[in-house]
Amino acid sequence: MRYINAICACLLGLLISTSVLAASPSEAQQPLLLELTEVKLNKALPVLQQLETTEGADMLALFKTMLNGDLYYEKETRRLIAALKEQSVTRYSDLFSGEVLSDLSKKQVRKIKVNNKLRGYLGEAIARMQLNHPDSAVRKDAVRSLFSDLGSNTITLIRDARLKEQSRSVQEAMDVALALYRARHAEEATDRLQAIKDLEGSLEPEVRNQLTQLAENDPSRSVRKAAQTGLDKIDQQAEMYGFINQLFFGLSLGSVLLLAAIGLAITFGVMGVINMAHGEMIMLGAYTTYVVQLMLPNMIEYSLWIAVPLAFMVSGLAGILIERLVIRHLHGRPLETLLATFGISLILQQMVRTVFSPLNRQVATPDWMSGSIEINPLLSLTLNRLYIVAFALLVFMILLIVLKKTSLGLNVRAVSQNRDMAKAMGIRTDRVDAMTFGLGSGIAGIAGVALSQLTNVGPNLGQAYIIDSFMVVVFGGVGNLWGTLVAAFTLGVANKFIEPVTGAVLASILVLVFIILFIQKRPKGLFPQKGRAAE
Amino acid sequence: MSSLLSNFMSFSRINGDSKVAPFVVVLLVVTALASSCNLLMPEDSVFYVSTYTITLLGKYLCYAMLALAVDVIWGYCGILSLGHGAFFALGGYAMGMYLMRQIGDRGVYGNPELPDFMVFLNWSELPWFWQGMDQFWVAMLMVLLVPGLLAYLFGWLAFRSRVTGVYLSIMTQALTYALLLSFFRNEMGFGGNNGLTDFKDILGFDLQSDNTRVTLFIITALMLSGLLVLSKKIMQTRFGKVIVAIRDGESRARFIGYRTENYKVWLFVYSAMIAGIAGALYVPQVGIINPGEFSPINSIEIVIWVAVGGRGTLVGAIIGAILVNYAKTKFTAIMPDGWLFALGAMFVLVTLYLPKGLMGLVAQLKDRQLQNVNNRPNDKAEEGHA
Amino acid sequence: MSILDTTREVMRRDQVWPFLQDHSQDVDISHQVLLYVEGLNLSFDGFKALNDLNLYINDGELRCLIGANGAGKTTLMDVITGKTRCDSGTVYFGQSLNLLEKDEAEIAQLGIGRKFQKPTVFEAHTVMDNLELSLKSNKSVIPTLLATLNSEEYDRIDHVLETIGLKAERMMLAGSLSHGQKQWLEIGMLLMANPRLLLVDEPVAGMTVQEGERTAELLTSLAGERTVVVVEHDMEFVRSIARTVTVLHQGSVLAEGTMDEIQNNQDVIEVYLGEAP
Amino acid sequence: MISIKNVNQFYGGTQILWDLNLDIKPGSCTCIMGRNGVGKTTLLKCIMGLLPVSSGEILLQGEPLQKKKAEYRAPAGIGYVPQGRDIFPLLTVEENLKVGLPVRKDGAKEIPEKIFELFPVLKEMLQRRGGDLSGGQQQQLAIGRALVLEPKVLILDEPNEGIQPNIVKQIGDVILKLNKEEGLTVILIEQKLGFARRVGEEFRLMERGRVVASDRMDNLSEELIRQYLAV
Amino acid sequence: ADTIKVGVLHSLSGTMAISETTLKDTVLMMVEEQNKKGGLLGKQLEAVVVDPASNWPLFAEKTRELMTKDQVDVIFGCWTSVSRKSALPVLEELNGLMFYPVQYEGEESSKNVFYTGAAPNQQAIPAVDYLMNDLGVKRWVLAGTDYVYPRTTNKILEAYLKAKGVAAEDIMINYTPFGHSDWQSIVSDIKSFGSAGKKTAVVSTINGDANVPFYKELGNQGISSEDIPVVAFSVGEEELSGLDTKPLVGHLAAWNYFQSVESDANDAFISQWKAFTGNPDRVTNDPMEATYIGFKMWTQAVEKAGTTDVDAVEQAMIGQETENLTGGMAYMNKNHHLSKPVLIGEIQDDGQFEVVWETEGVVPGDAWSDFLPGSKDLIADWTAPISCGNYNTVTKTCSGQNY
Ligand SMILES: Nc1ncnc2c1ncn2[C@@H]1O[C@H](COP(=O)(O)OP(=O)(O)OP(=O)(O)O)[C@@H](O)[C@H]1O
Ligand SMILES: Nc1ncnc2c1ncn2[C@@H]1O[C@H](COP(=O)(O)OP(=O)(O)OP(=O)(O)O)[C@@H](O)[C@H]1O
Ligand SMILES: [Mg+2]
Ligand SMILES: [Mg+2]
Repeated sequence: MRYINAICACLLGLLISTSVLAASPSEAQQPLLLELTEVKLNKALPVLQQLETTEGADMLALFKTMLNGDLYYEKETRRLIAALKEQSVTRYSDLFSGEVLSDLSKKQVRKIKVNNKLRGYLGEAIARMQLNHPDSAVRKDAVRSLFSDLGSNTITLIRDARLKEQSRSVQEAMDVALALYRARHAEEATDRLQAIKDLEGSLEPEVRNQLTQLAENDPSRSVRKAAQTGLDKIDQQAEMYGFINQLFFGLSLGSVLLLAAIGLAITFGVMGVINMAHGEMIMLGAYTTYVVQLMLPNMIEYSLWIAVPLAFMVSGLAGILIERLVIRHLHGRPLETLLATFGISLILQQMVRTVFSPLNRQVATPDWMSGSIEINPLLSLTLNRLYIVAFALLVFMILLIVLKKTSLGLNVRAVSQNRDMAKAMGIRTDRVDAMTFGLGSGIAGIAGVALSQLTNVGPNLGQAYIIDSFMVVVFGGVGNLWGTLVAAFTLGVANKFIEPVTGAVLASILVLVFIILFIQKRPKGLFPQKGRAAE
Repeated sequence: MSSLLSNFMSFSRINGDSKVAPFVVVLLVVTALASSCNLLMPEDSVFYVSTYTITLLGKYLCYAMLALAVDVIWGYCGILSLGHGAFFALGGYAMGMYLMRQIGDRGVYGNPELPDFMVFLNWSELPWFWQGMDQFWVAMLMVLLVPGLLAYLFGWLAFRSRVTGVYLSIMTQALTYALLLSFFRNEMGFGGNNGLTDFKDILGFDLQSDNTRVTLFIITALMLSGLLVLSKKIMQTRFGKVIVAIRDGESRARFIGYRTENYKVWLFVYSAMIAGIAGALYVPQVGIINPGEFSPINSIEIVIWVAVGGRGTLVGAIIGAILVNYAKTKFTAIMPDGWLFALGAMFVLVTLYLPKGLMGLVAQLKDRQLQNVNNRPNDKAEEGHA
Repeated sequence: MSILDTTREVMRRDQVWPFLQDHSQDVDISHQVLLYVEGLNLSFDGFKALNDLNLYINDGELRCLIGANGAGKTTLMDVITGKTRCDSGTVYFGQSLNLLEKDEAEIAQLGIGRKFQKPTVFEAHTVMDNLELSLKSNKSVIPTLLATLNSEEYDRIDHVLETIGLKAERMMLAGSLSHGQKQWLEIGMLLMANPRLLLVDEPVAGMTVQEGERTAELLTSLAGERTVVVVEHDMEFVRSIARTVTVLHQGSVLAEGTMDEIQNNQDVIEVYLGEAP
Repeated sequence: MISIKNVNQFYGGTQILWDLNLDIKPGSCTCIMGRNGVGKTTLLKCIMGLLPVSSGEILLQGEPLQKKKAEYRAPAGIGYVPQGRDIFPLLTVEENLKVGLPVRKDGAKEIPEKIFELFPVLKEMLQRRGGDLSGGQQQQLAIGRALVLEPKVLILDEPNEGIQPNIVKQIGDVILKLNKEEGLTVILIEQKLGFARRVGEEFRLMERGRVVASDRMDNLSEELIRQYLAV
Repeated sequence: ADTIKVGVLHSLSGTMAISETTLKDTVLMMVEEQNKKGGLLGKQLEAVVVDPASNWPLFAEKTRELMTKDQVDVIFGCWTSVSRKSALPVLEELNGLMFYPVQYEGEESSKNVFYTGAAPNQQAIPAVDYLMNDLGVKRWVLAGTDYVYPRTTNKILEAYLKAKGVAAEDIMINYTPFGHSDWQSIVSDIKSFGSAGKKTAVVSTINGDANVPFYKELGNQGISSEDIPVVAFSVGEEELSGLDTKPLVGHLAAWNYFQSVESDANDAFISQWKAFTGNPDRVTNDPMEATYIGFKMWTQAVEKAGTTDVDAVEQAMIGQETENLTGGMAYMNKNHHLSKPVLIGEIQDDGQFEVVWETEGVVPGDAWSDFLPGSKDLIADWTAPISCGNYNTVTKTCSGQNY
């Protein structure tokens, strides 16, 4: 059933064309359609079921429109219409003829409600209708979404479709469906045994459930045994994929930590400013994403590409401003920077509260970032996380190059180690400071763009990440970018491996205790600065 | 020149000229005045000080004590603790547990043994760490011991492994954060997020009566004065000088033969105990203790009070704490929507224009006066020591 | 070992528990040698700073240690005073005290004082306090808390102030002294501690010739009663105080002997002195 | 080349330099001498702009310097070797040297080979952290670093402090070479008379924040030494 | 005094500002409206706003400030339980009056507080009934933030579900810290818990900010509402406005009010709110309705009592009736809790809820849950002769404190 979403997504595009093609409903269907507009929500299911089986026009368009919550009817004529929502305007068209009804206003129509139960049914019904869809991927998803509900008429449909089926992968899915059915319903133990054999290699949860049932309840001992063997095999696989999954979770948490911390690794790690406003720089980046989407509502798909450079600029400029106005006056007094930047963070928080309201803001996820790629039924990687891992690494690499290969990097380090001497060597320390702080803040802004895809965009966003960020930088070793990288991933992975055992709360506590104890072993973090000067 | 005099002189040179005695006198006089005005004046008199003000002042003084604790280690030993709220909260919890047990069967479920939240979570008996907390002296012992022991343990680990600087600061932050999360857990047996509240009386005195409140307030003021004087005295001994020496050159101090980790541990423990006492006095006056006190942001704020007042001056820390909290009270009432702007701006401006805090300002003014009077250049080479 | 054995071991009747033992051992100098350094090796990231170094210092001796920049002189002192851990080798103070087992504070309390190459004093303390802190006294927490200066100690401070010529600056913060003044103060701190062994790293750097002469006098007067090891590059100065000179090179001893021997040693001239002066 | 007129300087309330006047001739090598704490280092820091002067003028080739911020004084042609060397401790030797490259007029991207010819040790140590070097190596690095700037004036604050004799000599040679062969103006603070006599052409004696004697090195008399250098 | 003072005790900064600011505005709007109508007892109302800054001890302090310094006659305030618990002793000491507008865990009834939000039996139990009966849910995930409200609710639900014959292995309970933002593992656990072949639902008592990442993760891991519906008790229109709701369509929430319910009173309320805030996109939500009802009832009670004296108003409150915004009448019970209808709504892609189920008639709020062993014998009744917040019907005594 979880494939329904995917189906819906790919159907959306086809929606208009199919509705244009639909023939007008038959005699037998007319009264049912009328009833659909009148019936109470909890009585609608039988009507739909009848509509599915009654001869006449194809009900696919109707079902799809309804599933999407776009099915309306004209109050007067009781004619069914489909709504097409485009940003703020809604256009209506006749469901069957496809004729656009431009003079219809919101007042004249009423929505046909759906609830979860109906949605569930609609999804299945659509899947049944789509067993013959031209696209093999759709067919495959349709079959798989029917696994959990293999009634006899569904099975007949699948059996028929199997005969015509050309695509290898769809055939396999259909075979699994048929075997599932046999495993459940076959009278003869040998048939069930054969079915179990056919199911071998499939990782579908439905298969596992079926095997569990057989292993526990089947009257025949050999069937029970075979089912158990199959089950063990699946469990073995599940364990492995579970491990991979956890690793992925850990890495993705790590990359979030990395993104959040990496700007701080510059402002704090390299420049030595205890930057309590770092979280707010992240927040500014996230709000930039929000504003970009607000300004360009039609370009959600590209919004992030616009937001990344913009957020870098917004946060970077804010950083430069802060440096020029405040930090500059605090050279040689690193602890005071804590106080001042804390003040700044309060001001920035309240500022977004005033400008954007204290409520969270809505940031949409572009389609290319939503959903997941399914590697097999046991392992799927969510796309947004995948992108964020890649993005975090990319940002890290760029930063590394900037600091290692440009003169800025050298100058920053020289200034932070001995300001007076750097001046005497002709380094324009003011500019270096401003640029570095701007760079660190800008990177934080970029992190904000990424985080806007995962969590709240609100005034508290920064606060949520500031402590973690400091923890990561310190754990990795102040002033060492690689340390920050390793620390972020270590903490992420550790957290995700502890969490299933202890629960989320205890996992965080244990990770903290681990950090505290670790620092006793290595008082300067994972990658300490070595040598005489570091003392 | 007598050695004592030289002692004193040298001290005042290190850390600005902060006069403790006049401050203590002012503090006690204000306390006495406020208390008597609350108890003796009729409510409609202009001189009447409301109980609200008294509890507010009491709270400020507890915070001041906490700031004192931070200043002792930060100002004098350079250990920036971003987790002192933890010791404060632990002291507070110890007191809270005592007060909770004092409720007895007056809780909503009327269980004479178990506090309400335990009944609520179906616990059948008191966990071991609640045993004995109905005895005042046990509780008071815990107020000192629990923060002290934690500080000892943490300090022993950290200082022996020579964790210093930001690493130490962030570890203290991790410590308080871990405690925050732990105390949030209902399984811990401290009432989870709700914490301990709804106290009735302390040592048999009704917590809601004005007399008790005033007494608590006076005790807080006395305690604060006592601890201030004690801390000042300690800092004037050679121990104090060693502490400052550790701040400025730990390894040098080691090469002279001081086992610096011991000094730091003991100072840390002392400071944690002050924080614990502050917490214990805080709880009966505000009426609630919950894990929020462990929140890292709170601990950062404490540091800020100290910085605003001027670190390494003790009196400054106290003034800073009172001032910032007073400002918070005022700002939140005057401009509930914008007070964070004011507070934030205050922090920024203080850092920029009063690098040594308010006490620094005082010293500066005094210096200027001196210069004018004596027309003799004064030695002001107190470098900022990070 | 089983728990029982452990307990038995701990409870042995013939022996006091380790933590009750008196640790204030005396330095055993029955063989006239105060410091044994044997087979010392130390490398930093593959760079050998000390290379199988052997050195013996007699009790009451004044030894000069010279050697090229980077020869490992300061590093040797670091190892002796516990600042740096060596890779292998032994360092004994007297016959019985293994210095490698001890930490800086312990070593200092045993009576090894050190002056750093770069003057390090407590900048926020006055000159006076700097001296007070260095006073030889019980340095554990409680006694320090209760300590006050008695008149004898006070006189001592006065005396040292006189010696180092900072009497007028006694109330000044050490941080505002000039480079040379800090050097003197650090020497003063050494004197206050009254150590058995003084390790003095480049005492006259930044001093005028005349001041150097005074330092030389001071150090010579200290020797005999105490043992002094001086590192210095100023050959004039070395000649004025030296009895035995040891030359280090690339982490090991290159030559040892009287000043004259050393000055004519071809190797030393090549790597250190330059053409004969 | 550099002339200093009536400079006064304070640390907080304490006056360190009192109406100080000083003239450095172009192409000369001038030794500034005086006891500890008379203000030599302070004077140099004032020239470098690392300490503010409260009154007076500092001119470089007739142009006033005191308006220029410290970071523009190196490009103006002053190389500085501070007392205590002030190496960037966590930068490698190579990086320490490279810091000054952008200031060079020729826009070189690589460290000039000349530096390594003068101080061969630096070549060996190229990848080690500056802070790890021994004192003497650091001193050579500090001089090398200043030379990367291609300065017109080189200012050295006690460059021989803690340097082994043959390197002291070598540094002396280097200074002489730079001064004599390349015409670099050198200002040198030196406590050791021998060295001062060897490399210096001129001397300036300081006492309590003032220049009390200045002349050619040949004329540095025992009298003056006793008066201003002896304790 | 020449005005009647209304204290507003909602956090305007800190973590809770996100929810509470709206309620402050609601009270201000109600005050403004009342003043337009000529005030109360012939006097104008004056709102006194303070900011307790999401800091729990500050709630006590600010309560005291409102009562002694500003001398307010009533307080509308608090959101979290702990803030209420913090303010409570002060209210009781100074005999104040507070209206608490948020759904909470119950197990409390104070003479000085009126609870206009839902008790667990007005939200959680009906929601579970709906899932069980209408959607045929057999397997349950009780996911919550680790604090008292979710703990209690989940305990009640666990007891309730077991009483309904649900096996222990079909219940999964999971707690997360405040502000939890990394839901990958938990959602993946839920996913595998839900793939065991039985219809599964999540009952979410996840609090505040943690919801957004939770729903985002659900969407990304492909869990749709048809597979595993989530019913939430803390997610309302306001929370949805900060979310891209497309992936959430069909998930559920149980409340006593939804903005989408069509009624004249509601329409009027919504347009008044939009006008007041000057923002056509502002949404309304359940705690706002609770504030609205509380305020209406209070004005009625003051008028009935003819005074703002707390004791008189308190007695006058009991039995007050006010129109719900969703139709029908809200009724103030003797236990200081309201009788209200319970609605279940599905999230729509426009950020609104579609009501899919509602109780027949109103449900009286229960201060003490019948499903907790410690409190099933307790009732609250603030009328004579009992006049007690925790009366034990078995021992016939008022346990613990007597106010
Ligand atoms: N912590 C360290 N890390 C890396 N290398 C080090 C470290 N400490 C010392 N060294 C190296 O060890 C060598 C010896 O240094 P050391 O300071 O002992 O020389 P030195 O004899 O005191 O020289 P100088 O006379 O110049 O002071 C040097 O080459 C130095 O670079
Ligand atoms: N930061 C400071 N604050 C106050 N006084 C200072 C400071 N730095 C130096 N001084 C004082 O200024 C005077 C001159 O110091 P300076 O360092 O210029 O001396 P110098 O001539 O270079 O001595 P040396 O030969 O010892 O290096 C000294 O008396 C010193 O005490
Ligand atoms: Mg050395
Ligand atoms: Mg100097």
